[in-house]
Amino acid sequence: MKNFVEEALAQGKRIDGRDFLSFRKIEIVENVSKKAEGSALVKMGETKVIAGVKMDIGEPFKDSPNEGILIVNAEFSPISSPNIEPGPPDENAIELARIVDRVIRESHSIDLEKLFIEEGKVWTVYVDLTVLDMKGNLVDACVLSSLKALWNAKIPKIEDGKIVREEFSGKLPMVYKPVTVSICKYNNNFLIDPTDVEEELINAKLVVGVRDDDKICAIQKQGWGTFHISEIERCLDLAIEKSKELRRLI
Amino acid sequence: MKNFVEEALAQGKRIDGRDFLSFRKIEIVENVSKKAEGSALVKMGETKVIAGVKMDIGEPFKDSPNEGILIVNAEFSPISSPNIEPGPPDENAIELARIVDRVIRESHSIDLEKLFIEEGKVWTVYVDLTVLDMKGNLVDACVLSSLKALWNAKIPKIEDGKIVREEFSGKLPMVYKPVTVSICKYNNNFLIDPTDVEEELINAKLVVGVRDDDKICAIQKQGWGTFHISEIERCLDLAIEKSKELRRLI
Amino acid sequence: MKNFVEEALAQGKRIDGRDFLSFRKIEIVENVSKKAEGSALVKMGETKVIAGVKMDIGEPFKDSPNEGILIVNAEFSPISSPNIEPGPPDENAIELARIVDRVIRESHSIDLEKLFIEEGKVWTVYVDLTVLDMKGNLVDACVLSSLKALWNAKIPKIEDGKIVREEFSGKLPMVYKPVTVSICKYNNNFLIDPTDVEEELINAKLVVGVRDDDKICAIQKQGWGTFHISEIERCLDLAIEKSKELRRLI
Amino acid sequence: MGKKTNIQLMVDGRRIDGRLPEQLREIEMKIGEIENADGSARVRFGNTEALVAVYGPRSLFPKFLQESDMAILRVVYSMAPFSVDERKNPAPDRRSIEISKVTKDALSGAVFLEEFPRTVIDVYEYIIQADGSTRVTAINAASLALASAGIPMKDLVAACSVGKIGDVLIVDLCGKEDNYSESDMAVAMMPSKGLITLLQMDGRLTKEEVLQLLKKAEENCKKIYEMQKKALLEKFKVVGED
Amino acid sequence: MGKKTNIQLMVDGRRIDGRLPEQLREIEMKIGEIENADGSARVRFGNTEALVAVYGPRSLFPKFLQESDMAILRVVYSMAPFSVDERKNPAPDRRSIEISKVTKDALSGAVFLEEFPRTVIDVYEYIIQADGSTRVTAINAASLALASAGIPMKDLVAACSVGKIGDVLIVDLCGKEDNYSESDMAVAMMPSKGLITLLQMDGRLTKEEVLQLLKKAEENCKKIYEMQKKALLEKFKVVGED
Amino acid sequence: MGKKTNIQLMVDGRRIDGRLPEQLREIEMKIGEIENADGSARVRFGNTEALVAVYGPRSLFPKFLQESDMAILRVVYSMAPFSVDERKNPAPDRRSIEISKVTKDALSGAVFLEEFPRTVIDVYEYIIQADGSTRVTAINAASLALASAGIPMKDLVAACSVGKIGDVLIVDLCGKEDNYSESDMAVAMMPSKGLITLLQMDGRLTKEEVLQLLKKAEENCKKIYEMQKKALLEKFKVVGED
Repeated sequence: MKNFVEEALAQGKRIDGRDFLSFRKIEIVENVSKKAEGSALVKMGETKVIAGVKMDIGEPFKDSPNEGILIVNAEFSPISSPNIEPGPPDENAIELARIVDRVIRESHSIDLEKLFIEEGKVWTVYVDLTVLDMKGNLVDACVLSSLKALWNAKIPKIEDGKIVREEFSGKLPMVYKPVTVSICKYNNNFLIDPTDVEEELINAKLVVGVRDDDKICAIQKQGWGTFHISEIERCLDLAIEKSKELRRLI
Repeated sequence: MKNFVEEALAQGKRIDGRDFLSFRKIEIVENVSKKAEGSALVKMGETKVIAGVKMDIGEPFKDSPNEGILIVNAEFSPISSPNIEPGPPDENAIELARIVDRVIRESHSIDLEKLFIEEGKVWTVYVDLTVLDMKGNLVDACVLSSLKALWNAKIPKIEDGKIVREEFSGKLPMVYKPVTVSICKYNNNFLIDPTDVEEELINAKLVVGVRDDDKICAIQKQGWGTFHISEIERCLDLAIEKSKELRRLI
Repeated sequence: MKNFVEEALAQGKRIDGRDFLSFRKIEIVENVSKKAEGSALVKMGETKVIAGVKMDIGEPFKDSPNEGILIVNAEFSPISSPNIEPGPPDENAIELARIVDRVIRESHSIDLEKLFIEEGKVWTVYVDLTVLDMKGNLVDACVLSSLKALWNAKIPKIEDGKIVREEFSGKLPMVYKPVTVSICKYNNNFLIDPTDVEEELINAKLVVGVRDDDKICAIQKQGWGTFHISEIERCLDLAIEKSKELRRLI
Repeated sequence: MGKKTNIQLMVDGRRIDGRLPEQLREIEMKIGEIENADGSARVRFGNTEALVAVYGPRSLFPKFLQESDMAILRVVYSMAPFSVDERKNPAPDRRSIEISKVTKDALSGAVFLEEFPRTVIDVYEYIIQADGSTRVTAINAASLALASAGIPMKDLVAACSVGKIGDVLIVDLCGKEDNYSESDMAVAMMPSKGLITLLQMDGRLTKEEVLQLLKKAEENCKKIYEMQKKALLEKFKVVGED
Repeated sequence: MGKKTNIQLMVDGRRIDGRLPEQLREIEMKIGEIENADGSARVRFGNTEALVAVYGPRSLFPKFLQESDMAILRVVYSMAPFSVDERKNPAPDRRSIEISKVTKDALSGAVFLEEFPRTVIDVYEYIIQADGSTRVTAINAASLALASAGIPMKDLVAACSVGKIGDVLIVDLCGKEDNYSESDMAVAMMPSKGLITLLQMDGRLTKEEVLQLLKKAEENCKKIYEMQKKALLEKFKVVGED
Repeated sequence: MGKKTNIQLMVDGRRIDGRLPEQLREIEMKIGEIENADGSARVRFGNTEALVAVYGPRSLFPKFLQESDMAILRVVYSMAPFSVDERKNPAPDRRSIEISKVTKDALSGAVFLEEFPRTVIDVYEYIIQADGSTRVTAINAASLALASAGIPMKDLVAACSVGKIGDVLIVDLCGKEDNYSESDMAVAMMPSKGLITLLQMDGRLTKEEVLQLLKKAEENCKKIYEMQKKALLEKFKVVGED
């Protein structure tokens, strides 16, 4: 299998027939968990991830007393792959969660100031991601499902200082729709939306977060490979271009 | 040893001479730990378990602001068997604790409302179980020692909102004396109070919790074996009958 | 190496040329971490340990409402030896931290009552030790670096009940300069400041904490070896004598 | 269960979600959605939904865990943090560990483990949304996932919950009924021979009431069993009682 | 120790529990109560009670932990959650880990470990009730448990605590004395040759005071040693000083 | 970064610590201080200081972790509890785990791992004091430690941080700039061929701004690279720009 994929890549082809700069078919199912304030299942080809938003009343951080709190967590479910054992998140799951966190946070996609409740009380927004089928390009799929879940999320009603579950006071104050485009470098070529087998063969990936106004809100290089500045420039162009396709889905 | 026990069982006998529906000799030592609010050591044949009750002032749960809190914990001490390693409770110890918890709780054996202290303050009742010699039928022995310890337990005195250790304001408000009878199915026979070796040979056990008024307060099937409804009925009859022998010991 | 060291010891010599009752060269660098309230790096021959003091506002213990709190923690960094794996402190690191804690505490070296802030608020003094190069006699080096860091430490300024970092209101209220001298028994000889290789060969060590007034504030026997009372007496004499050399360095 | 509440669980013969006492919720069963798994299934009872993947039989390491004459079946039950009212910490809690254990007992008896000595069969259960009866919903899915992985079984395992509100027996408890009904019971069985593989009960019931509930459970396990068989045949099916 | 208190530890020459300064509490030693263990003993000093089981010598895995020329002795000290005033979390804390470590040192020197290369001897100590001096009480029990497991020893290890209230030396500290006396010392030894295997001291003492305490400890270890030998002979014994 | 603050990060063309926008802090590089390690280095940028030790190539157990055709490089980044304002718990947090992971990626590409199949090279990073840019400071030290351990490398890895305050590009961010500047970027590279091995960026930048920052980072990595080479030659060096 791996050899077959490698041979194809060497010839500038992919075994699923896509060209290098095409996404797999993307399908999004919203509101998949009724208990969540917002949720979305994203299928990117065979990759499947689910994101859910829960909200709770919390204390603000000392250095931002008027802002809500965002907490992003990611798990690789043992459901998703024969190689994943049950247990706490490993370094890859933690890196994934932290990239998603930075994309949401640095893009200012949520207006956190609107999540102030009263002196000493703000909303905490939990975004929980679970990878259900590990078939490549997890970051892009997770950012997409997180943003979809956030844009759908409703704020629970508060009565007498307590949350009334299953009643809502409005939508989450969302501003931007950032997405990431992860670009793999293979020989001197670039390709997007890699499958799990392609990822095994490729050791240089650049994750680029792009906001609606084409601003770059996050970059993370992954893998042992290296990039020249000129290659980074090419990746940024590609990311800006391809980000529009993903953003339309949110 | 195992073969010997199996042969006996096949002939309707037990190697310790008991018939199938007899308990081993049961001995109870009360008040074995002076620091505990209540405690009891139960010896059921060679099986030995100890239960201790500690009380502390705590916050009530949100959905029961006027009730005390019960917390049951069980440990298999490495003292108890060559097969137990030191460490946090495994799935068997956790299941054991949760069965004991449900028997105490579902039988309404403690009048938790009497453990209300004042707005926002209630008694937390900790029942800690340790298995000291793992020779079979742990659930029945642990329920028995827990109930014995609870029925002996005294409530510490409170002065200026703080607990005064070694002084007491009364007994724990106990109402019922639930016990469990664990019934093993071997071929088409039923037997109670299995030894550790018998338990290795038998893969279907029904733990039945019975209250003073013969009401069933908990059932848990254990092992890979299966039961027909008619067999469950037979077990319930047996449990109700044999529970009286155990209840007399509390 | 080990054989060579052993042969030397048998002849009453040490391969680094020291006699049995001499310390290796000791070097102390103060204030090695600007973020710490106090810090010191101690080099004892090739052994290197670092101590840092951090202070925070905390709640006093119930049984000493007017006293500050001391917390000592020690880590063996994986930097320090090929035999140390990253992870939580093992029994040796925990024993080390607890000995250092007792020397500081039992000698009354800090006037904890002066760390009272106001009803329900006291200073918590954290002493964090990290072993950076594990070349023997860790206890003596760690006690020395802790005391040096404590004697240098400054108390942060408080404004409106909050700590203002990088401003200070005075020095930590230090009273005594306890040190430990660890004495190894080898055959019928005693030696101090053992190297790591010497420690592997010697299985009886007596750690003796000595205060400025020659009072013994802590003793801990280490290793499988044994001591007669008369040998303990000899060790106490030695410890009192050699402690003066270390105390001068604080 | 049995927590005190002002909530009326039964009004005019209708349950809190509008169902009749013996009415199951809308049931959906879907097989084979996880590409990486050897077998998988998703089962939804109303707003309770479980996704289950099976990996194995596969080699088991370290070796001392192997059984020389049979496969080991392992079960891990876990819940999405967003599947419940208050966000759940994803680390396994005591309840999840107990459910994993009794589920292992409930499934092991149905699988021909002796055909795969020295191996392990891993069953991973994941609750996407939780509105009561999660353990039985997950067992229904697990049974389908095992079958779809081609693992030989004596029979499918079907499972449901039953309970009691006042004098009324109810089936397929939703979340509020789980919390506040007087007694409840979780039952799993191999329906063709009436063999019970899981039984847990809490509450205060006479012997007769226990047996009534058991019979009600058996009836409904048989209905669910038929749906499971259909789902396996069609590999896609939405069924229900509404 | 040395915590501030208004409690008077010594009144009219009597200690807080009525004992004379050099009086041991009532001592009970019982051997062989744990059927599953290779050796076991229970020792009670007043309201301090330790139960100890020994397993081994037995194989040690993984192999890299083995010593090619001797057995390894491992010790785990733990306390019942209900053995102290405030319920103790059963997870091992730093104090328990240190006590396990120094106890391992105290016992290893007394056992002929070289007779059992590549094996492990596990000593599990469990404190049932804690009223001071738990580590020495547990060492006394551990020594009996090792002997009753048939493990060859150079000598029994006997242990006791000693301390100082004002100018008075006391032996066998109870809980309040542990917390509030100025200085205390835990000593274990092989009494027949006067070889100290454990020594821990806290407080502020002159060299002379340390030596006085040590001599007092030796005297009492010898008394305890006699009781241990009796207990081993009779396999049941209640002895004491009251 | 990008937290709100009243702090003025730039006044009259000077940064909060007095530096010019493109000025590095005082830099110290010292090699070989840890006797037990196969290689070690300490690097200080102002009040940010990292100590790094390298152990390996050495055998890797358990065996299933080995790669048959190359060495594995492992990185553990950790911080002294006293290296930051509020005492840091020494257990690894999520930030440390991510830094360890990206640092592993940043170094692995520079080492000839294929020369040491089945082994592991362990890189342990320890932050003694933290005033911003800790991950790049640690990478500079790690690269020196690897070289001083005699491990063959394609090139040294040099690293620095760059950022943006208003319209001004800055290099080598201190702690307050790390927290409050609008955008920042961490870059590591093998300077002789301009190959970027680590790149992380946060903020809101146009494509052109990203590229400007990258060029600034490259310039400064080259300066640091020269210092690294000097330090390796002399095994002791204090260099800087002040």
